[in-house]
Parts: sequence; C-alpha cells; structure tokens
Amino acid sequence: MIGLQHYLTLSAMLFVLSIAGIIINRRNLILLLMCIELMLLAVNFNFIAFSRYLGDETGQVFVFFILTVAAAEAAIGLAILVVLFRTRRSINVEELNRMKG
Amino acid sequence: MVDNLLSVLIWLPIAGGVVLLAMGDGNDAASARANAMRWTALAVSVLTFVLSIGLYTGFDTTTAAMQFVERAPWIDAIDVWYYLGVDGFSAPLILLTTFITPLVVIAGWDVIKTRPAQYFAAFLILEGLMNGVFSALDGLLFYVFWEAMLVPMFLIIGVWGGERRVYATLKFFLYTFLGSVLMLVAFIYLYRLTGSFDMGRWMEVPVSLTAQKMIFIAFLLAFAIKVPMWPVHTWLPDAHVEAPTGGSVILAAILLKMGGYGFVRFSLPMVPDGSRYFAGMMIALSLIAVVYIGFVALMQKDMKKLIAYSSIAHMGFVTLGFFIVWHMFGESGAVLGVSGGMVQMVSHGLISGAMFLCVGVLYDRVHSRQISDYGGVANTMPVFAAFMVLFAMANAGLPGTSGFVGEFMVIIASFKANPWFAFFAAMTLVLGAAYTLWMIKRVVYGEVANDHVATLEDVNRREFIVLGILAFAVLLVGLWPAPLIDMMEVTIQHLVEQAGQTKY
Amino acid sequence: MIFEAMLFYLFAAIMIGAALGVVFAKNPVHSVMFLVLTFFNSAILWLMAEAEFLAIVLVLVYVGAVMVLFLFVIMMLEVNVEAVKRGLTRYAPLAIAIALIMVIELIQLIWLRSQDVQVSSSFAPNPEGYDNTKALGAVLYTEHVYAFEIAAVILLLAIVAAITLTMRKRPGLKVQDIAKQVSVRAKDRIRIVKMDAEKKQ
Amino acid sequence: MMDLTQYIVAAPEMTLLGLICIVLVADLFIEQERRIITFWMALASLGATLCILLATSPDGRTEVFSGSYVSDGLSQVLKISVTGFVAVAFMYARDYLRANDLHKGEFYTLGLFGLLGMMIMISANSLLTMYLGLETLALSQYALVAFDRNNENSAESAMKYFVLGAIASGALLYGISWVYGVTGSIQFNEIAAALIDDPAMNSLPLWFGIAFIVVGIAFKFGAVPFHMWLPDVYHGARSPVTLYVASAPKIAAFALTIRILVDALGDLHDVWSGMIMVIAVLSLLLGNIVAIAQTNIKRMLAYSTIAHVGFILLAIYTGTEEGYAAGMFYTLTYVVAAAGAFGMVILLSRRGFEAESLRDFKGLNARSPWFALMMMFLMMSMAGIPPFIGFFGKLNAISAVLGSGYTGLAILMMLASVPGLYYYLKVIWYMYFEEPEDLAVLQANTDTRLVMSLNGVAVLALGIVPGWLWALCLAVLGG
Amino acid sequence: MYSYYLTIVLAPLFAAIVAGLFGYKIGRKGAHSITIGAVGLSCVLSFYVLYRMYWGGAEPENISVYTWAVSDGLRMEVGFLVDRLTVLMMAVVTFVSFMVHIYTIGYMHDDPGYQRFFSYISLFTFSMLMLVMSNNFLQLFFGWEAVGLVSYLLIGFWFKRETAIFANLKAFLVNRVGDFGFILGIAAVVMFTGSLDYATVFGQAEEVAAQSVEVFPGSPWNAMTLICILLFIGAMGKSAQAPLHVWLPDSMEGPTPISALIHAATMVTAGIFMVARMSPLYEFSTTALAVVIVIGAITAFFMGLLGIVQNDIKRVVAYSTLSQLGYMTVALGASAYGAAIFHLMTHAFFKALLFLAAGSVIIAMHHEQDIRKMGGIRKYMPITYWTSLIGSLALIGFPGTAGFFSKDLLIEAVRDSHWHGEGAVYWIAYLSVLLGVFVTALYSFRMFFLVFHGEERMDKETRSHLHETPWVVTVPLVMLAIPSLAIGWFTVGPVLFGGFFGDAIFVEHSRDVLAHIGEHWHGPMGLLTHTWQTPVFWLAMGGLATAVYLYLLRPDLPAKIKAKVEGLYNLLDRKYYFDDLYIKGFAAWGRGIGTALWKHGDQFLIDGVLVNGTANSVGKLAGVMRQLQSGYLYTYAFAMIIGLTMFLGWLIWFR
Repeated sequence: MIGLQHYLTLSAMLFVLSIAGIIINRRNLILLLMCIELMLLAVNFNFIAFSRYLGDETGQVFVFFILTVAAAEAAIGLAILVVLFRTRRSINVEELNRMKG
Repeated sequence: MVDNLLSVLIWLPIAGGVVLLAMGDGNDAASARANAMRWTALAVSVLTFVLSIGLYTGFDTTTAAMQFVERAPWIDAIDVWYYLGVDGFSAPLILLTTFITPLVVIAGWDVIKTRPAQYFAAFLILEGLMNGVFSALDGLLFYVFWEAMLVPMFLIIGVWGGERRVYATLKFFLYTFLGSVLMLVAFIYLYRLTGSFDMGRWMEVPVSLTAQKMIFIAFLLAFAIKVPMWPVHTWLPDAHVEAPTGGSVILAAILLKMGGYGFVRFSLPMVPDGSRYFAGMMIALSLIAVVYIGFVALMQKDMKKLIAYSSIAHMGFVTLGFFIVWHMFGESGAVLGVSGGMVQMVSHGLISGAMFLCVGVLYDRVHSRQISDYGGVANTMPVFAAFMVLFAMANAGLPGTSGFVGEFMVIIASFKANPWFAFFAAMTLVLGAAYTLWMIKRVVYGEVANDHVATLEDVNRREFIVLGILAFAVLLVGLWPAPLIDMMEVTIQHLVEQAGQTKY
Repeated sequence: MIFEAMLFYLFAAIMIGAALGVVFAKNPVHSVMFLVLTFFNSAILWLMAEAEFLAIVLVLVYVGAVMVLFLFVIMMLEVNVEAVKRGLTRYAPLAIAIALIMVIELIQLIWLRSQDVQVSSSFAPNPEGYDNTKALGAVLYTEHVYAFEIAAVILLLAIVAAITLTMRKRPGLKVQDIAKQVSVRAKDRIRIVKMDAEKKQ
Repeated sequence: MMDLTQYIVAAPEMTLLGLICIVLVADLFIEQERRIITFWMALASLGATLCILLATSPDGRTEVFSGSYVSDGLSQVLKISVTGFVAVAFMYARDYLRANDLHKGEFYTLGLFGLLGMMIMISANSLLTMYLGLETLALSQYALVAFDRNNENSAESAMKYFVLGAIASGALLYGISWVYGVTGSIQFNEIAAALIDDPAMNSLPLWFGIAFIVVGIAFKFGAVPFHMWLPDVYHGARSPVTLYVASAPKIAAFALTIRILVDALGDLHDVWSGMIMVIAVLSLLLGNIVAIAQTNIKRMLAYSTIAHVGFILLAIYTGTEEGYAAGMFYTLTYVVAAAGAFGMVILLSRRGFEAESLRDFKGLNARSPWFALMMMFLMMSMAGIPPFIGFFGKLNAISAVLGSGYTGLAILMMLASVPGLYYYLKVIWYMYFEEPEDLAVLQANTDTRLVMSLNGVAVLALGIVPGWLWALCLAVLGG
Repeated sequence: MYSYYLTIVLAPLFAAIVAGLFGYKIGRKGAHSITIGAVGLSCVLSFYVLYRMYWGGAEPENISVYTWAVSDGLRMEVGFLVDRLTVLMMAVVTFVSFMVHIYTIGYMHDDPGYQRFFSYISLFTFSMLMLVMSNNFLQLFFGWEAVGLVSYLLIGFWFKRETAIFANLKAFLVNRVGDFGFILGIAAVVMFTGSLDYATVFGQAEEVAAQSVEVFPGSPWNAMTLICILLFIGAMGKSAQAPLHVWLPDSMEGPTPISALIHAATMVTAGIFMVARMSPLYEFSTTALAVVIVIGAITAFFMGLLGIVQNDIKRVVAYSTLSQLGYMTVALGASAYGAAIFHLMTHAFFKALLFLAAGSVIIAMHHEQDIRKMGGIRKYMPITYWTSLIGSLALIGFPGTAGFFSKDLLIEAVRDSHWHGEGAVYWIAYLSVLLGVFVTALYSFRMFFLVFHGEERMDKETRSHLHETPWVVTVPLVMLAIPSLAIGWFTVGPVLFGGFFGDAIFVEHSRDVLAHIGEHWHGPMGLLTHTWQTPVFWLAMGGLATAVYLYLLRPDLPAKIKAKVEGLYNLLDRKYYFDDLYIKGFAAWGRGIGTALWKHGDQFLIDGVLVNGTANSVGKLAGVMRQLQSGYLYTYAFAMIIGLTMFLGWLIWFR
C-alpha cells in the first residue's frame, strides 16, 4: 500500500540528491539554484505527506507559503547570479573563491 | 579626615588621568601645555599620597576586621557590591602604591618625549585601579580592578617601551590574562556556592576538598603568574626590559605584589585545605625561584633583566613565607613567616623600584642597559654611585635596609618549618649578593670604561629627590620596621587562624 | 490498489530519474528540462495524495513561471556550455559517501524507527464532499492571514531586491523618447550644409 | 465579527510595513542629490516604530492571529533593540554610502524590510511565521550584501550567502516538516503541549526534526560547522552592510533559538543541548584560533563573531532561565561592541578606500586619540576585559554554565578567550604602538563621529552599570 | 650610663653621616676633625665605662634601646649588653680606631677620597660598636653585616683598581657564605628558644642542649651542636678561618689604615668575640668545640706557612693575621675564651702597629709594597724601624712583650685541655700551635730583615725621597707600640686569672683550663722566668735564628731552597690552590649553572618550548585551520552537510 512512508522516502531521496548535487557540482551556479528548488520540493513532499497522514490542512498551507517564498527566493537568487555574471563574466563555481581563509 | 577615603584614593587618580587625557595630546613635550600636564599629574599623585596617609594615621592596629569600609549596591541582580575596606594586608600596599606613584611621575618628568599626557594619565589611572585591587572586598569588584589594570600597563609598555616592546607587552598581557581567567571561574564557582560575591562569605563557606584543590589551582595560576613564581615567570624579564623606567618601577613595586596579596587574601583563607594540600609544592616552587633564579640572574647581561630576575627570587621569599604556615600551625612561627612575606613585599617594592630608577637614570644618559656598556660610573657620577650601591646592598638584603627585614623573618620562620627550607632560602644571601654586587662591580666601579661614561653627568635635582626619598624609605623600613609590622600583625594572626581551619 | 501502487512507483521512478538528470546533465538547459519533468511528476504524485490545489499551483507557478525564469537567465547569460561542463568536484566520492550515510540514516528513521507510524498504511481517505481547494481557502485567509500578509511582503521585497540588483541605467543605451519623437522638427533632423562646388583640378 | 482591536499588539509591525511602503514610494520621486531625505524618512520610520513599540508595551503574554503572533516581554525588548541597532547601522552607513556613490534609497528600504523580518521572527509563535520572518530577513540580507553591484567581492559573497542560506532554510523546513508530522502542529505552545500530552512523541522522528532545525539555527548564528558563509559575507559586503548583517540579525537569531528550542521544544532540552554544545565548543575554538591568522579586520571580526556565538550558544545550552538570560545579555552586549567595531571600519574608510586591513589601523592614536580610545574600548569589551560590558556578558554566561554544573565547559570558555585576546590586542597594538602609514584626516561627519563616540562610551558605561540590563534579561526570560 | 652608651655608639655614626653627606661642604679638615673628635669621644667614654666596670665595680647592664619589631611573639630589639667582655672590646675598638683615624690624616693625605674615607672608618667604628655592644642576635647580625659592608666599601676604596674591586667583591661574597651559616644559626636559636635575646637564650641553653633535630632523615643532631656549628660558620667567614680565609689576603688591596683597623685589629676578630660571647652555648656542645679547635689549628699553622713565601709587605702581615686568628680560634675550641680574648686584645695592638708601620714604609716607598724592592730602610726611618721591631717581637711572642703573655698562655691552655681526649683533635691542635710559633718567627723576621736590613734594593728615585713619615703617622705608631710592649705585664693576671670577665664568659667547670693554669699562676715575672723551659720559647727563638741565618747572613740561600722544593713552594705560592678552587671551581661552576639554567631552562624550555612554542603552535594551527575556509561554495556546503550527518548519526546510533 502506498502511504506515508513511501512519500517520506521519496522526499528523503530527493533531499539527499539535491544536497549531493550542491556538493558535487562544480560547473554551474544555476545548477545550485535548481538543486535548491529540488530541496524545497522534497520538503513539500514531506509536508503534504504529513498533512494527509494527519488529516490536517496546515501542512498544505505551509507548502503553499513555501512555494511562494521559493519563487521569491529564486528571483533574488537569479538576480544575484546576474550581478555576479556582470562583474565576473563567469558563473563557474570553481572560480568563486576570491575570498577565503 | 576624608570620608570615603578609599573611594577617594581610587577615583581621584583616575579622575586626574581622565582630565589629563581630556587636556589633550600635547605631543610637544617642551610646551607649556605639556608642563601643565606634568604638574597636574604630580599634584594629583602627591595629593593622593597625602590623603592616603590618613589610612595610616586612622588605622586601628588592634583589629583584624576591615576598616574604612564602604559599601553600596552595584549590581543587585547578582549581588555585587561596591564594597571597599582595608586590613593589615591591604593598607600597607595601598600606601606603597600611593607612595611610589608620585616618584614615578617625577621620574618620567622630562624623560618622556612622546605623548606625555597619555603617559601620565596611564600611570594615574593605573594607580587608581591598583588601589582598587587592594581595597576591593567584593570578588567581582576585585576582578574588575585586577583585569582593568592590565590595560594601562599594556599601553605603558607598548607605547613607551623599548625595541621589543610589542612582544614583551603582548606576552605580559596574555600571560597574566591566562592566569586570571581561571581565577574568574573560581570566583564564579564561589559565587554560585554562596550566592554572593562578598569575599568575607567566601572565606566562611565550606567547600569540599576536591573543589578546594581545583579552586586553589585556579587561584594559583593567577597569582603565581603575577608574583611571578617559577616556572611561569618568563614574562617578567621581558616586560621589565622593554618597559619604560616608570613602567618597570610600577610593575616591580606594585603589580607583582598583587600576586602575593592574592595568596593571603584568597588562597589561604578561602581554600585553606586546598592550600595545605599544595603547600609542599608551593614551598618547592618558592625555593626553586630563590635558587634557580638566583643563578640565572647571575648571568644576565642586561641590567634590567638582572633586576627582574632578582625580583623573582625575592618574591620567592614572599610565597615561601606564606606557605610554611602549615608546617608550624599552632606554634609560633607561622605568623612570623607570613609577616616576613608581607614585609618582603613592601620592601621589595621600594628596592626594586629604586633599582629600576637607577637603571633608568643611566639609560636616559647612555641609552643602553647592557652591563658591558658601562664601567667606572662612580668616577663621573659619585652621588649616583652612592645611591646605586645603597640600593644594591638593600637588594642583597643587608641589615639596616628594608631588604633584610623580610628575608630575615622568613628564614627564621622557615627554619622552624624545616631547616632545609631555610638552607635553600638562605642561599639568597650568597646568590643575591653575588649577582647584585657583581653587577655593581662591573657598572659602578672600575676605570672609566668608555666615552659615554666619561661624559656622564651626575644625577640632577629631580633624580636626586626621587632616589633620596626612596633611600630614606628603604633605610626607615630597615631600621624600624615595627610600625609596618604592627599594622599587619593582628590581621596576620587572624589569617593564620583561618588558614588552620578545616573547611570541608 | 495495486494499480495505484504501480502508478506511484512509476512516477516516483521517473521523478527520481529526472532529478538525477538535473544533477548530472551536462547542459544547463537540459537540467532545467529535467527539473520541469521532476515537477510534473511531483504534481502527479501530489494529485495521488489528494492535494489537488498544490499540484496545480506547482505546475502553474513553478513550471509556468520559475522555470521559465531559469531558462531566461540561462539564455541571457549565454554561458559557454562547453567551458563549464567539466566533471565533478574532488569531493564527489566523499560527498556521495556522505549522501549514502544520510540516506541510510533517513531510511533508518522512516522504516525502522518510526514506531508511532503504521507501516505502509495508506492515507485515510478524505471525507465525503471534501474539497481540497476549499479547505485550504478556508484557513488561508483566517487562520493564516498573518502569514499570508508576510508572504505578500516577501514578494514585494523580492521585487524591490531584484530590481535593485539588476536594473541599471547604461550610459549608451538607446531608448525611445516618445515626447521627443513627437516634438521633433525638421531642422533638428536635417542640417543643410552649404558647400562650395567641387573644383576641377 | 472579529474584534480588530486585538491586532493592536501587532501595531509595530503594521506601522513599520506602512512606513516602508511610504519610503519605498517616496524614494522613487526623490532626486539623487536629495537622497538624504530617504535617509531621514527611514530614520523617522524607525523612530515611529520605536515610539509605537514603547507605547504598546505588553503586560504579560498576548497571542493574536490565531496564535501565530505573540507579544511578550522578550519580544518587546528584542524588538526595541533591533530597531535601535538598525537605526545605528543606518547612521553609520550614510556618509560611507554617499562617499562611495552607493547612496540609494533601496539600502534603507531593504534594511527596513530586514527589520520587519526580524520583528516577525521575534514575535513568531508558529513555525510558519518564524519561517516567513526568517526568509524576509534573509532575502533582504542577500540583496543588501550584493548591494554594490560593481563589486566582485560583494557579488561573490552574496552568492555564497544565498546558496548556503537556502540550504540552511531547506534543512530548517525539512526539520519543521518532521516536527509538524510528529506533533501535528506548527504552533509553539501547541507543540509544547502536545509533547507533554503524549510522551511517545519524544522519539527519533522528532529528534531528527530537531537536528535539522538546529542546523537552521546554527546557520543563522554562524556556528561551526555552519559558519562558513560568515567570514566571506562580512568580508565581501560593503562595510555598512557588514555592520547591518553583524548586528541586529544576531538578536533575531537569538529570538529564533529561544522561540523554537525553548518555547516549543523546551522539554526536549536533553535532545538539542548535546548538539548545541558541540557546535558551540567548535565555534569557540575555531573562531578564536582562526581569527589570529587574519589580516583583514572584517574577517577577523567575523571569526571573533563565531567565537562569541560559541559563548551565546553555551549559555543557551545550559537550559536554564539564567542561561537563556545570559545568552540574551551576551547577544545584546556583543552586538553593541560589534556595531561599534564595524562602525570604526566605516569611519576610517573614505572615498575609494576601504579601511579593512588591520594595517589601516596603524598609528590611529597619533591620528585621532579619541577614536583610538573608542576602538580600544570596543576591543577590550569584545575581549571581555572589565569594566567593559563584554566582560559581564562573559561573566553571566560562565556563571550560568557553572551554575548548571559544567565546570569543564566553563574552564574551556575562559581558556579559549586567551587566544581570543591576542587578536583584539593586535588591533590596539597597531593603533597605539605603531607609527601611522597614512596620515589622512578622518573624513567622517560630526554625527557619525557622535554615534561612534556614543557607541564607544556605551560599552564602558554599560560596563559600569550592567545591573539593569541583566535584571531585564532575567525578567523577560523568567517566564 | 644609658646616655654614655648611646653617645659612644652614635657619635661615630653622626660623624660618618656628616663627613659622608656633607664632606664637600666641610672640607678635608672639617671631615677629619669631626670624625676624629667623635671617635675620640667614643674612646674616652669607652675607657670611662671600662674603668667604671672594672675598677668602679659597676654591674653589667642590659638595656633595650628600641623595639625594632615584634611579630609572632618574637621581640626583635635594638639594645646594649654592657658587661666586662663588651667593655674590653669597646676599649680596644675605639682605641685602635682612634689611632687609625689620626694615622689616616697622614696616610691618605693626597687622596681625593679623603672625606669619604673618614666617613667610612667612622661608620665602621659605629658598626663594630653595634656588634660588640649588642644584647641580641638580630643586632649582632646587623653589626656583623654592617662591618662587612664597610669592609667591602673600604677594600674597594680605590675603585678604579681592578684588583681592588675584585677583592672587595670576593671579600663580601666569602663573608656572605659565612653569614649564610650564621643566619641559619640564628634561625636555629629562634627555633629552639623562641627568642633573640642573649639573656633569654643563654638561660635556656641547657634545655636546648637536651633536644635534637633530624637534619638528615634518620640522623638526629644535638640541637646545640647544630646551633653552634652554624654560628661558627659565620665566625669562619668573618674571622677568616680556613677554608673561608681566602678573602683576607686579597683585602690588602684596601688602604693600609683599613688593613690595620678592620683586617687585623677589629672586624676580623668579631668571629672570635662572637664565639666568646656565645660561650654559654658552646659550652654545651663539645662536638662544636672540637670543630672549632680543628678549624682554628689548621688555620693557625697552614696560613702561617704561606706567610713565608709572600713578597707583598701587607700580605705577609695579612697571613700572619690569619695565623693569629687561628690561634684565637684554637683557644676558643679549648674553652679558653679568656685566652682568646686576651690574645685578641694584644694582637689588636701589635698587629695594628705592624700594619701601620708597614703603611709607613709604603708611604715612604711611594706605595711600593714589594719587599724584594726594599731593604736597609732602617737608617731612613728610625721610628718606623723601632716600632716595627716591637711589633714583630710581640708577634712572635718574645718574652716580655704583650704577645708573649697572650700566646704563651694560650698555648699552655691548649696543652692542658685534655677533655677532647688524647686523640687526633688534641694533637692536631697542640702541634699546630706549637709549630706555628716557629713559623711565625720565621716569616715575621724574614720580612723585617728584608725590609729594614740588607742591601738597598729600591731604585734611586725612591731612595732619594726616602725619609721618616710625618708625626700623624709616627705618633700612632708610638702610641700602639707602648701597649704592644707593655700591656701584657699588667693585664695578663687580672684578665686571665682575675675573673675579669665575670659572668660574661661561661666555662663549664671541668673544662676550665684557665682556672687550672691559674692555680699555678705566680704573676707575669713567674711566667717570664720559666719561659726558657717551654718549647714555645725555643721554637720562637729557632724561627728567629733561622730568619737571621737565611736573610741576614746567607741571603743567597732562600733562592736555592726554593729551587729545591719547588713543588712545595708552588703549593704555598698558590695558597694551597684555594683561590683556584673557588674562582675556577665554584665561581665558574656557579656561572655555568646560571648560564645553563638561563639558556636551557628559561630561554629554551620555558620560553621557547612552553610559552612561545604554544603561541607558535596556536599560530600555526590558525594557519592550518584557515585553509578549511577554502573559498569554494561546495566546501562550505559540504561542511554543513557533514555537521548535519553527524547530528543524525549521533541521534540514531549513539543516543
């Protein structure tokens, strides 16, 4: 039977995958932003699963707000990306190390 | 009489220092403004000293209770009080502080060329804070003064010091800070135990033996570094060498005393069992300081370093005097040892201060502290030579000078504790004479060694006054220490009782 | 029920595959496309969990707006695809190990240690006449009105921030000025220059 | 019909939001030369908010918006503080921004949005509100860090901040989802009540949720190993932004911690305290040690922040009211000193010159004894030397730790501050013992100087009368 | 009488202060007037006190001047104990000092440090008086060290001379080694009696002697033995007993009046005085007395031998002083305190005389001190010659001179003190003093003949200026020659056998050799008439004759003898290698330890490894740890994830 745990598992897989994506990626900052979207998706899975399991809409409301915030976040993230590209002419993760130590 | 005398002694110099800072930088040392600052500084410090005499005249030598007590709430939430008072331990040290500070001001009169206002202000503020350390009866208040004092000293060494001043002053600050952080932990532990920062209650509260040992070690680190005891002494020679003359004087004369003061004010009465447990180790360290450091001092090539090392050796007597208490508890001798340690502190304050001033006099003229750069100073500076030999003799513990009193009492008392203690302690008679007089031989006596020495001018009036006053003090304490000892006697008896109790 | 489970596994598998594609695709545009696929599949899975409203919102907002934004930025930046597609970081093996540990931890949690959750029970069916959208609407403007207002603030903030960061007045930019165009006169456009006729040499 | 008057307790937020909108719109119509008007409007907004805050001081605890908003003593004090610090940040920022052609109204608007976010966090009573407040703050901070669009460092640090911040909020959300899943509620008091009703909830799923939440909190504070954004952001952002980021948001982070870990999960102290302790100790050590190696004062202060966070977290770790109060006291007093220190960086900077290297402090005593003195006060306060206020922060924190019986931790806290002292002394050393390399006159305006002086004197004055603040902290956290 | 005592002590102090601080104001004349006046006053009053005490029958007085300090019930006072021992010492000290003051006017006539010198010797007089008049150990120690200080200052009076400042440092340090024992002795006294006051301490002597103390675990020492030996170590330093004698010959670097006053007559006898003063203690420890007698005997004989090979006129006298101090010490060890003090007194006169005479020669020779460059001075300096002769005869104990009475009886007392048993101790002591007599005569007249007789070996320049010294020099010579010659006659009886010292000296009855000898005492004439029966006389004459033969009749012989016994000669010439042992041994060793502890202990281990090492490793650690902050986003994220994973792992597996 498909139930809570299946959804949770799916969510967990997505979550881990997104994190792994962030760590192992050294190509492209846009990919990082996408991984973040994936991560939020994983969270949303969790909320929906729990919401259904508990029979309580609060979880879904939460998802609603997460989606909103994620959109805003994506906007700002992309804006920063644009700024970065304008100053650097690059969005390579490997080159993002002017400050360290 | 002044009401709130202790507060005045603390805040008057600090206020004076703030006024000096506010008067501005006065970078031109020759300007009338700079001159006005000097006189202000002198006036404030002398006034403080004059007022502090009231501490002596009004002192009741028949009681071990705190006197001149002031008490006002400070931080209600954690029961911290602005609580001041003096007893036989602190009153002489406050007098010493107020006595030395004007001398330091005079000694720095026209020697300090850069930022005289800040220089004098630093000393005045330092004086106030030191008085605070000695008169605080609230643990937190004590700690505040204790730590705050590091800041002006840090600046004095760092700004007006010699070549390697930064290294020296950082070492000084970090070393002493390292020592006091654990003391703070111990304070807070006691606070949690009693719910109060009142040092009187800390002395009464029962503490388990394990805790006492831990607290003792925490205290030990703070005070041993300050004293300094072997092997945590290495900051001192560096700090002394690099400090300006005034800084060295204050450092040797008063700052080191805080370590000793800490032992009698905190370690012994608050954790008597812990102290007893570690007494053997403390005695061993003290004796190592006397002997080991005596040998090390012998080989120094730098006068200030030599005196610095001799300070360590002399302070070894202080700690020795304090920690032989348990070897003869219940008999006579315990009080004598502590008393000797206390006298040694005062006396060392005068002598080492004077010695550093002597080196300062030479340094101002030749700009070298190396023994090898001198020789035959007596030819060109006879008066100075007389002073220097006098202080050297005092440093070597000649009877009739203050240097003898404490050493004598401690040796007598420690012989009773164990003849071997006295044996090693008395080695200072030989070692102390050896390193001090060998230096005198190489610096003061002999043929004129070089052109620098040939063109030396004898002490001027300013230097004469400073050295003369100190010489008088050294001889006075040496020839008639009774007033000093009477001041402390009852308090010490009380301390020995406290140290003998079992608190767990 | 079996059918439902099969569907779930099918879409879940596609979703995970698409997510892997997001992470490992070499071309960022492909990544975005994989991400769109992931979102679509999630929407289907959410529908299966009877969260219809959110499923629709996900498709509309995410796929419709956010993903387009991503694509737009990728295109705008004209990132040299070849230049940025080289391999993984040197942490990759370690990162995968850590990821595996984390998966193990989460599996532990979800399948073995959640005593209070009944294993493999499907969700309780919603009561008769339940309308997901209605139910959400009922609480969104009442119970969660404060959060709703804040969300509005966040969107406003996002607008302000994005504009602040990206809008710039370039000096050489050519823009139309209608008023100027309308009020233009001939003499502004044409200058008659009198020249001497060319001389014969 | 609902009783709308109940919403009066949320008046500060509402006022602020309204005023932000006014500033936002007004700014559009203000010419660049008169941008100062925006500054004054922003300050006026802050002033108005402060007035409203003071006017609506709550007696006891009030919940509105179906329990998602709470107003109590803690929120009151913290809100007043953050408002004040944002104002201070603005005052420091003005001249700097003008001198560097960065004087845009958006700086103030974004700053005010951030403040709104902080206030929302402080008053949050549900995980949802907390999350939204957190995002409001975070998003405005991302934008502020990237504010100087032509600066490579700013953009880079903003990017790092953004990505890591997003991961952290992702983790936080994941944790929230588990807490919600286990307890069935997102309201703090309901969670707490649920935990009491059903002890079976105290199990691994909940703990996992807590772990993820702790990650979010630790990130916000900048505790090791979630600290890595912090040095880069402090370094890369322009100094006024650094000042902004380093001051008020720390208070918000404290509120976040208290609201979630204490209000909601206070009974699970033994679950989260272990994690808090580990990250606190790591922060203490790493912050103090790595700071030694820094040559950039902003980076140095960043690492010192990490170390201070260790102190704050250890105070919270104790799980006692006294510990929480000590954490609050420490946070507030640290922020005063941090604001001053970054303010000094701003003060020393001028057009085209960022005074962010330690060497730029060389010989400050010769150039300006007064500001050298102020900087010394600030450094001594951070180092915890009495009688400056930083000392009392340390004192209370250690007292709380010791009071809970963690002697070893207390000793560690003190020992760790010894290397810490070294780098603060280094600043003083440069200011006092070295000759100036650069004899340029300080260019700051009178009011900036005044704020700087007040800030410097404050750490001393507070140190002389620290009692009221401590009593206040105890009172608002005393339940 | 209190004010008298106070005047005696303080007048020289006052003069010293005036001459020292205001020397340039009052001038040379002012300086010497005031100091001589003050010391003269002291001298007169001392003799008055002596007169009152001895002839006037005044009782001994024990007066407290002021309380120095009281702590822990231990009263530390400054006070005077004036009894018969004290008054004798006071008289001797002030008289010799007075003579030396006068003599100094001539001797130091051309010295720029004239006022300083007078200040010092007056200060010395004060210190010495404080020492002898003390009624407690504290003041004793004060005087003890104060005379050491003045000695230090005076040996280094010509501070430009490298040898002088070497000698004064050496003197002070060697004395400090003695004081090291002395202060421990005082500490032991306080430990067992709880008092510093003589009267109290002596009163408890018997109880103390019954106690024991474990100095080394498992070997209990008698408390009194410990006290007495420790105190005696102090006496060894001050009275230059082997092996702490090395400073005294070097101290001849000081001006000659000093050698006379301090290093012959007074200060060096302080040790003798002290032991005599402590006789109530020493009498309870025969072990200590045995130590005393052996040390004294070794000093008496072996230091005398050294005198034979010395060529410096003052050093010869100095070694003779060492030897004579040894005699006194032996007497102390034989419980013949009276004899020791009596010898001390006569020795003070004739040795001061010898030194001053030597000084007179030195003045005449323009500060040439090498006796090989003298000779035949007799005819130029008659007064000096005759007074020197008197002094030398007194020194060798020529019958009738003061030295004769004191030395003869001293040796007799040693001979009779059988209570040490007939073992090694007795024979060492007795043979040493006997053979010492021969040696004394030999070196004394060797010097005498080399200086005053024989061919004139000085250069022409010197010879042309050679003449008798002025009256300020010769008058003291004469004044000292008189008692050297005569004082024995009328003091020997009363001092030794007449109970002169009263209660001041305590001798346990069975050991009271002097009383034993006194039973056969028939006055000085009796002693004189029997003298040819004693080995002492013949030994002295033998020594004299040898000197006559070697240095008057066959002046070529000594060089030949020297060549033959070169090994022995070198041993003597290098003073038994004591200086080498101390300077190349102990001093170098001490410096080595110092360097080692400093360089390896302080600089390397503590500072280098522990302090800076820790600081550096923290710094290095910082450098390493900052590498963690790689600047790469994925590292940062990775760190967070690791942290998160650890949390989760901890919660699952370890909680």
